[in-house]
Amino acid sequence: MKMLINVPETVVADALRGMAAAHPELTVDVENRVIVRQDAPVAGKVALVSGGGSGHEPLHGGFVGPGMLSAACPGEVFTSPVPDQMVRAAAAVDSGAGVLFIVKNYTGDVLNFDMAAELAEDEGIQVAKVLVNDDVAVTDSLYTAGRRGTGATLFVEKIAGAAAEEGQPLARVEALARQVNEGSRSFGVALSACSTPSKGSPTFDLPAGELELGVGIHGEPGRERRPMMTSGEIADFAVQAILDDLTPRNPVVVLVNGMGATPLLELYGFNAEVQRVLAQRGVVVAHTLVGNYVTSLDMAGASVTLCEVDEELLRLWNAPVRTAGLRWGV
Amino acid sequence: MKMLINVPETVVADALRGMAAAHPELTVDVENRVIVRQDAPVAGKVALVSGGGSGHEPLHGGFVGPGMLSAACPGEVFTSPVPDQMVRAAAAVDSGAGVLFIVKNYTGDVLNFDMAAELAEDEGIQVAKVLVNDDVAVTDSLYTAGRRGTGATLFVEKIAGAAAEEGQPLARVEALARQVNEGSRSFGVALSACSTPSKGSPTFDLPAGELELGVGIHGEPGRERRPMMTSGEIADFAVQAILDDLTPRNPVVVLVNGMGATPLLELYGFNAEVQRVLAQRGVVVAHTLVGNYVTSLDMAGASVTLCEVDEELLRLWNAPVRTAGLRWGV
Amino acid sequence: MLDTDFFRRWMTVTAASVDREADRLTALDSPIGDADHGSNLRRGFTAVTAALEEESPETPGAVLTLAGRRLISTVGGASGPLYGTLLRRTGKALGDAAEVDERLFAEALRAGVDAVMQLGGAAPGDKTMIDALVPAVDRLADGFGAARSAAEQGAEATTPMLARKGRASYLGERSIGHQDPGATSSALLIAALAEAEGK
Amino acid sequence: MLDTDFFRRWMTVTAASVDREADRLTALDSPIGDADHGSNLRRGFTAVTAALEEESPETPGAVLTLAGRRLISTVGGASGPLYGTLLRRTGKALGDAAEVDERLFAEALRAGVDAVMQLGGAAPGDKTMIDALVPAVDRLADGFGAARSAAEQGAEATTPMLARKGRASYLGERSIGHQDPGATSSALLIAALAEAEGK
Ligand SMILES: Nc1ncnc2c1ncn2[C@@H]1O[C@H](COP(=O)(O)OP(=O)(O)O)[C@@H](O)[C@H]1O
Ligand SMILES: Nc1ncnc2c1ncn2[C@@H]1O[C@H](COP(=O)(O)OP(=O)(O)O)[C@@H](O)[C@H]1O
Ligand SMILES: [Mg+2]
Ligand SMILES: [Mg+2]
Ligand SMILES: [Mg+2]
Ligand SMILES: [Mg+2]
Repeated sequence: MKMLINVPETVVADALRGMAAAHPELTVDVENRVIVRQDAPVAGKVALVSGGGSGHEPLHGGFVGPGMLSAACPGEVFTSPVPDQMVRAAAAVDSGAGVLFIVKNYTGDVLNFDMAAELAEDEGIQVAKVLVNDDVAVTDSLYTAGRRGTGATLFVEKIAGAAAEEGQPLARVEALARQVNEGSRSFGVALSACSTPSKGSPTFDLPAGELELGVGIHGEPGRERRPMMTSGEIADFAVQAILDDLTPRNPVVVLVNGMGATPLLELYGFNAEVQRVLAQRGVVVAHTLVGNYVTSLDMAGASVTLCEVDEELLRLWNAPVRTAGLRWGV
Repeated sequence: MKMLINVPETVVADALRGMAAAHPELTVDVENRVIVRQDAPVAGKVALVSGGGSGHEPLHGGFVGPGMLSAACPGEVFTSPVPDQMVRAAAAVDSGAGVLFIVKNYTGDVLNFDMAAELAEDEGIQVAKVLVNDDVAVTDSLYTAGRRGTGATLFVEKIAGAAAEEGQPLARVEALARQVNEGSRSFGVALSACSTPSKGSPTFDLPAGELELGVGIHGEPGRERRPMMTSGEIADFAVQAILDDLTPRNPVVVLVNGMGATPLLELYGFNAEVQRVLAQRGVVVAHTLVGNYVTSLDMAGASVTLCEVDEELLRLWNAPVRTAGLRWGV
Repeated sequence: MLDTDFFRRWMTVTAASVDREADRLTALDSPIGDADHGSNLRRGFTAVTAALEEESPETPGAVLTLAGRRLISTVGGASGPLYGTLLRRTGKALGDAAEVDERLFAEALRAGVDAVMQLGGAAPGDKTMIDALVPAVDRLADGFGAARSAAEQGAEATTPMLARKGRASYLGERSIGHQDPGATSSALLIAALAEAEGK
Repeated sequence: MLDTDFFRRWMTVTAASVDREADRLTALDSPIGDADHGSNLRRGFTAVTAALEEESPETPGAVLTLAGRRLISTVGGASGPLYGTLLRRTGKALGDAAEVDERLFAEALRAGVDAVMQLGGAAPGDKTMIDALVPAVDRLADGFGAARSAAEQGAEATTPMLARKGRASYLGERSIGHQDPGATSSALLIAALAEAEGK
């Protein structure tokens, strides 16, 4: 696979330099790999820190800014960041009101954020953690690492970010984040595998004419391979998988998310099918977001996330946000 | 190539249905293929209409809204829309203050918009046209169809859109649009070809280890093929090609644009290299935009556009815009 | 004499052969274009056939102007306005006679081709549909078979040409060695004359 | 007795073999993981070697705690905290003696492996690095050569296992038939003991 890079070793640092140039409203520490909103720490405000492997852009760095994250820690491609980054980020953004770590449920992310939380507390920072685990493709049981964190991360970061921006206290922000995660489910499909810079070739083989159902966002293969399906069939399958696990009593916010290489034209067409299925199933849609938000490098494919929202969550969802990747109301 | 579609014939209609569902702030006429901002016509305001083949999303439909386009006409994939769509759009948005057609310089777009302008004038609508032709990869001579319209389209739509939103008259909006085009240049590279739904396979062969320099946005091959280059070398080449043709006396706004399948991580890294070259060449950068704005389906690659801005253009560039694809200040 | 029915057949035969050859036309439009010529014309001529069914135009001129208008309204791209103009102007030149003789048709078609050259600015040798249409019109006096051979040879002759119009012109020297898709579809249009006559 | 130099050599030999085998480790991490295990460990052990040069720790325990801390600070992913904890806890268990005998080392390494099991929650049979580390520790009393064989066999034995921890667990049944990358790198780490001893 050809890539628009210099050498694999500098991919993350190069991207951070480019981000710094494009976003003067962010403080980008290229050496220590921390992206911080420029006005941090904001007095009296709970701070939100997230992070994870690179390759999912705009997640997380693109969601740093007023109304969303206070800081993000990008790891190497598909590799969770190290505790040092998280501690540094927490120290940079804590105003004394405490820090919420938003952690996608992968062994590496969990272990590193756990270590960071201990270290940050040693430095006198109050830390709460919320684990995002929305991917219904993975059976959540004793026999797996548990459901992966994927599209719901955007909802947790947005809604908890809005609550923090309003000045709500750490316990409340944490509870809201947990509520968002509990009401969110995702399912993803891949039409092609992605290639990481260090491997340089697709992470798995996907023969012509087949698709992977239930893929994650790290180039992992899914749970099942099937002959290629139409966009309508994929929507049926994905929404069904989600509704097997979640019975929304409230309206939902829908995220139709591109994995990276699927054209927006196709994503919008896929959204039409997702909306059809939701209408057939009687699910009320409060808002829909279509685009590349939680990506997997150059993977072709898409994921659907439903996030059930009560009035409070919907209000926070609609609250102003000003980041590189998500922006409204300001 | 696998695609997330139903059948090639309905790709554009499906996408419009999906767009309508995601964007209640737009009026999407799926049957007649016109996307209109909901509050159109806005009394006293000059209206902006653009359009072109589909497959370049978010261009143009994603740029409809306050501060940018009044309406967009999506054609079939890579096929200019038909005059009927443009006339319908013009009629829907004209407040009596006149309509500016923003036309990318391709034979099909030019011919169809020309016909539409005649028909709209027959209906009593005052129409002005501006041709976008910023692609320095094509020699602008008697012996070609002239330079293609690519990334500069975003600048023309944004800046002319801001002027129209302020209530400036048609002649002034048109003059500004022309000024933006004249001060803009682009250069694109492809690391892979794209596949159109109707063909279903890559539009040209690009062997492993080679890249196309000077590609357009319709899956056309470029002017030159070379052994694969690093992101730094590509930035050197692209910026050089642009500065051979444009000697900016004022600051520039930079667009580092993804062709569709290139991860944002790589685009940011490429931006770092573009900024390096600009700094070396003494070009002052007023603002930088990095992302997928003028795409070519699932092509991997990127383009660079420089748009020279005086104080007035920069003010209009920074003015509020609220569209699906570009949004700030509101 | 050519009657209204002949012109209808010309259109339906063209529609059938465009449909049959759509993939080849799109394939020709890949190396030097944007891979849509076949699907463009298929969409257009399908609409033409439907419109002829629905509206039942009653003169040769009305058949062609309707077909031209439909192409303009449904094809888009470069070929929509160009082929649309070709048929519309040819139809207009036929006036409202119920039947036209071959000479009048040849003159009308030349007027149509001239309109295409004016609209698109292409001259023979620029590697466009003009390179099939002009030789065809030049040989029309010798019958539809002669025109067909001329169009086919004209289309083939575009292969070594360097494109100066349309998308292929962006390729410069690299456009050489590929047959022009529009010239190829023009040869189908002209070939359909002979086939419509035989029916 | 094993002196400070031995533990330095253990780390530099591991660094060299991780560097040599990085592509293989990444390749093993592709079908059942995310294709980064080789580059993760290469980054980590390169940093370990540099830190040992810079800081010159003076006891076996100090060598391993420094190495563990560096892994935690530079690797990330699952393997960073796990290998980091392995070496840090082993180092801590060694105390600040200037030399340690093989029995003390075996006990310390067991403490390290236990810490890894506690941190990651994996047990033998879950298809992780534990499946190479536990057999190695069990055989350490018989010498580094025996431990090495046990680790290598343990790594190979992961192939038919169904993964229950880490990324590979997402694959369910499809994780069967692939050797675990972390168990493979653990075998390299244990093999480096024998090599460091020989030097
Ligand atoms: N200026 C022109 N004059 C005459 N014919 C042209 C001109 N430009 C393009 N063509 C013809 O149109 C054909 C391409 O048609 P099509 O693929 O449908 O449109 P597009 O180029 O917009 O995708 C070319 O092969 C050529 O024969
Ligand atoms: N919970 C766990 N306990 C022990 N080892 C684990 C655990 N989870 C993963 N591993 C080991 O880590 C290896 C993967 O390491 P690496 O690829 O560097 O991290 P990541 O999975 O975060 O990409 C696996 O092959 C496995 O041996
Ligand atoms: Mg990883
Ligand atoms: Mg076209
Ligand atoms: Mg074409
Ligand atoms: Mg891994």
